[in-house]
Amino acid sequence: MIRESYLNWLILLGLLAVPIWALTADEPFTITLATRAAILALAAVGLNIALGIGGLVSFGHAMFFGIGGYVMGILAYHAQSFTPLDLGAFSIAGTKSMPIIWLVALILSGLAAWIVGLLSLRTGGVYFIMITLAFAQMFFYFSISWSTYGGEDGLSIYVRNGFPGLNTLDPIQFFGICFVLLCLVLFLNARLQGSPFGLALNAARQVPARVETVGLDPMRIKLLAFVISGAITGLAGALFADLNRFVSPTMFSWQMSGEFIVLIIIGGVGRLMGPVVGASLFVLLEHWLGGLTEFWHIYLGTILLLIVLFARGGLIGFLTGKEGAHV
Amino acid sequence: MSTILIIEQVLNGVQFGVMLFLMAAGLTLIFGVMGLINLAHGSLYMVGAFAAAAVAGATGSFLLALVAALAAAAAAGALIEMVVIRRLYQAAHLDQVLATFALILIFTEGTRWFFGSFPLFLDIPDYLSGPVTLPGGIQYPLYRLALIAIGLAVGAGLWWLIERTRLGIQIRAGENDREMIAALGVDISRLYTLVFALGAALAGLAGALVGAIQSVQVGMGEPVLILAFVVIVIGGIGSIRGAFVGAILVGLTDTLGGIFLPGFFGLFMAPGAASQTGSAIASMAIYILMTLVLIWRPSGLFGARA
Amino acid sequence: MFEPVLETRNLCKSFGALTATDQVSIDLRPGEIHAVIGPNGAGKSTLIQQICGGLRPDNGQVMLLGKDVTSASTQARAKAGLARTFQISALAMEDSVLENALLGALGASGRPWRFWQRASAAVDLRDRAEAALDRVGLLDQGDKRCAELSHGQRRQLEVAVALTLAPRAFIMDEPMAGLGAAGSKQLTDLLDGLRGQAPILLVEHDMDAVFALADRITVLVSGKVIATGPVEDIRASGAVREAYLGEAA
Amino acid sequence: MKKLMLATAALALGVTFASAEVKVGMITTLSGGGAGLGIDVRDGFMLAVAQSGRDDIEVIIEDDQRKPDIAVQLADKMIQSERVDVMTGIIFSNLAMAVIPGATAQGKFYLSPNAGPSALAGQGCHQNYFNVAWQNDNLHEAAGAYAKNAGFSNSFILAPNYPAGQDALTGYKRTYEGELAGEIFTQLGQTDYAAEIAQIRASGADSVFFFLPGGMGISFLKQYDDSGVDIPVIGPAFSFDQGILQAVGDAALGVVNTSQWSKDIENPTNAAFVESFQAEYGRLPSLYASQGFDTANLLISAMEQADVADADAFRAALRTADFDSTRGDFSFGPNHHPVQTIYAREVVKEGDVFTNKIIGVALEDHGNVYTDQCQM
Repeated sequence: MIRESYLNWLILLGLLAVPIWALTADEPFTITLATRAAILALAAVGLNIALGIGGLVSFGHAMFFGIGGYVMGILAYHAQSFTPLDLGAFSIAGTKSMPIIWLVALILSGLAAWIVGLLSLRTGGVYFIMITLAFAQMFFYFSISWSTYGGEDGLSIYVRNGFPGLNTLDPIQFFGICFVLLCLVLFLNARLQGSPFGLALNAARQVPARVETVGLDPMRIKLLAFVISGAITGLAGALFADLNRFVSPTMFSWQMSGEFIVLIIIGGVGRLMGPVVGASLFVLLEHWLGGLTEFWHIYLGTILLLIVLFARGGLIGFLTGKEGAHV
Repeated sequence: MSTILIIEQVLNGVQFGVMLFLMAAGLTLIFGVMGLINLAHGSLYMVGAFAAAAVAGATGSFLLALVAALAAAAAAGALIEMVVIRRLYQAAHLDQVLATFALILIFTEGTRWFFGSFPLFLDIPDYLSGPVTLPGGIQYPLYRLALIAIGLAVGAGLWWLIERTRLGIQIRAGENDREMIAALGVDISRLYTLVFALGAALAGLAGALVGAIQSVQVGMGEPVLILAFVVIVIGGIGSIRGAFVGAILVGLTDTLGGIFLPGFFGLFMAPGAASQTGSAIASMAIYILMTLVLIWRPSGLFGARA
Repeated sequence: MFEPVLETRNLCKSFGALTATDQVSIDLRPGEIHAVIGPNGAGKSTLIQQICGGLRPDNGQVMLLGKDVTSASTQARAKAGLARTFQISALAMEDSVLENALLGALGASGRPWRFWQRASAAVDLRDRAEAALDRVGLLDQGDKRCAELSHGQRRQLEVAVALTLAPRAFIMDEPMAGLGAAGSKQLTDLLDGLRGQAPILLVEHDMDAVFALADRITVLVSGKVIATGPVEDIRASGAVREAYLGEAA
Repeated sequence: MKKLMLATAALALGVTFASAEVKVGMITTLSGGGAGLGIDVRDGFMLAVAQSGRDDIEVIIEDDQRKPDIAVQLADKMIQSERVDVMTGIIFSNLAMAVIPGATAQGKFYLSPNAGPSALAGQGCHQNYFNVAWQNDNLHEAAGAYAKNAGFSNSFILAPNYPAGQDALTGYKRTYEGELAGEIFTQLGQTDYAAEIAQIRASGADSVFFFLPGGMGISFLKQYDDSGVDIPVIGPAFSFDQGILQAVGDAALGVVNTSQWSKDIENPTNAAFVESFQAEYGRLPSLYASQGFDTANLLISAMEQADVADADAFRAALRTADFDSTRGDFSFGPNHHPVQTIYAREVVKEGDVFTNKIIGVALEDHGNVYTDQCQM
């Protein structure tokens, strides 16, 4: 049994060590895999704030992931084709600058989360799961038929966007960007969890009635958590699109939302590092099992089943010997 | 648009809704009694369709195919209930989601491994093929009328089962209070297996019936699964009546939306663009419907619990 | 004559054919403990819900410190000085004892939008939370997870959370529920000392505690107030004996 | 992942290999719903490689699961880790759009055995990108031409609401000159077409053109057949390929579809291909198998003329398309897309097996309309 705080550092170091090893071993694709894991982890960290701390089981977080992706796609598309983005009353130029894209992705996905949250938080339980799914499906179908930006074919960006002072096309440098962002968000998440707001959110999940009777509004607290959560997942979406240099409606698909939830459960719900463990393991399995057999989904399914049945509290719960981050 | 066409489209919507009901009824029953979110329900639909196609191919009998679909799906349902699901009743909803998601992966690739990657053939039996002329001169496929009839009959049968039989009493008791039925001396684990198999059989039946007019292929269950969830959420989870109303609503919305929205946009847009915009909105229509219903009634039309 | 801190005027609430409260008018005066008693199903819980904001009355008003709060939200009433404890402990079981108290302090501070500072390092919150825990005798249990507390300690923590709000009135829903004789005695002593801080509306089944604590008693039967007055009067009232005490004995 | 290196096939033939000189990365769809197409392309490709007897081709095969992000990731792997020279295999246009621009920008050759999105034929064309199948519009244009020649003047047309579907209707309208009785965009992945069929019935059309690939086409045809509507149907070959026909059954009989390939095209290459494919895999080859086969033969023909390390020479060799295609005459247009004859076929039953028979030529030596927009 390992103390969770030690384990957390170990996990982070592990994720950092793999690409560094790959760099020396000249295995650039391994770096790409690690980058993918870091970005998926970031998306799931976002969801974990809503789901793990706030108890808001969103089955629609692909919506924010996709919004982030399309923010990147649309801005970069206008920049690479030198056409301004026409917004009716005014038009803006596209951009290939990552920081600006990130900012727009954060703001727009946060805004979407605010609207969706406002409407969805009236419901609870399975209804909340399904109403968030419904919103994501609307985005999915809309993006499929939105021919301006490629519809189902998606949108290709030929060159990865730029970050001042870095060569983002170099796999290890792009990994560095993603890893630093992941660490920043994890740090923010850790602070948030221990902050007065985190305390209120945590209580709003467990005993909303109590939160009300001390004069706080659980709805507003959950809504804000949902906005933060959506914004982070949106940021991850922008990075994911940049990793692939491509966006498509699949980023909005319900399978994507499901995958985020799965990542969290594998790692451990509500655990700080749960999403990181889940994403790393998922990418690893996908890569390794896929090499073994055409029917690798069967084995993936079996492994997931074993995790649910025998490692309650996810892998972190299993390793630390504590079943739940809560409970 | 002529009246005949509209009536025909309403029939289409009802038929689609009735098939959705078969899926949704099992899903809502399983959730109502066991509190389980079963993502693998779509896989049982697929199992039914594949079993039917295999048996129809071997024997040439559509009735035998339906029986095989019912049996195979019920058996698959009972099996996963006893091997996996049973261990998860005490677990959090999220664990159930992950476990049943894993089952989807296993079923989908397992079916592909067993039957191959190409779609299977399953056809309407001769005695149900071709159109019939309805009063008013509407030409309508006989098979689709049969689907409506079968769906309604199953719905009535379910109502009878739940309202009028001993098993129904146990199911209703199970929805309200697990401890109580245990105290009454009902064998809970047998009841759960039974309900799960019943839900699975309904999904398998739907798969076989629909498979005859669609394509029997790997992955056919997932889109239907999402629709079935939409249905039970609109209707109110756990309510069979809600599932029925929800299914018809979704069926009509989807069918009529696809017809009228392009025409509606055609009033003020060029035909090609109108068709494109209309169909884009139409594909979102049921989700918009669900959202509106939930905003209006946060626990569905007939839902008791929030 | 004191202005009552809390007052209900003709509260009516029915669910279908069932009338849960019928023209209930009671008041809570500074410095007193006012007990509401009645058999199961008398409407006590519905009354508390209406006072605290969980249920909207069909008719009638709730006045807090002279202001009409009938349509105010639960949070607004809490901010206006109403602190309630729950019949079944509503505590964040996964959190520590201190964290539960901090939550109350956070509510009282009115500034929950703090994302960076550690909650346990926020001096304003911590002082208030610790003072409340100290008052109920749980200060040394601060790091324990709430789920590990004994039943009696949870009841005390309920009171502590209410205390962090520095309320103008306490609403206590069967605080003695499930306590043994010793626990009851301990909590009775605690509540006895609280009345100086703010008056308590006490809904309670434990008659020993009620008679030990209450200054006034209201008897609720089938949603109606059948008697209200000083303890001695109620004890002597034949109607109460017949309707309630006789039945309970 | 699936390192189905040639070695596997070769060992069976008892051949040993020296070092591989051309490394081919094949990303195709091998699992999930669209797997049948990718498997056919792979099998056709590997058959040609095996038949060539060459020991200097190494093929690395990976499954994209029909997910664009996986495809991009695999492409990165092929380019960064495996350092392939040539890439191929992608079935679906949206995956092609995700992978091909990046691959060609990094100096790799890409030979498309299937998808031919218009963006890559027009402004997005690239000197290292060759399409060995068709430009996406081609078969639809052929369908339109067939409809015109057959004397149809009032078509009802439908396709899913996504770019390939929109291109399909545009392609049909480009060559078809009559009236439109109706134009419908269905949902992608839709399985029930009762509503559309009712509209067709009411429209008074004299012909129906549809583009509904995969399971959508199976559903449509079965339901159309059962509806009693007997307006003639025309479609591109995608809904009538060998893998799908058996699942459609009688409902497809007599339907006219357009294809650049058919198993009864008379030339020695094709006859040998059909026979050897059947012998090797125990099933009739499909359109996709023929495309995979042709793609491999194009590659081999270029290897015979030039070294892949000399990109300019290799590109020139590819451009000559000096190989025996299963389709007969084959050459590349200026934007590296095929110029070829497209046939009209009819679905027939041979014994127990449903298959296609050529009934005429729809378009002779047909290229595509995007050449003007392409500047290499």
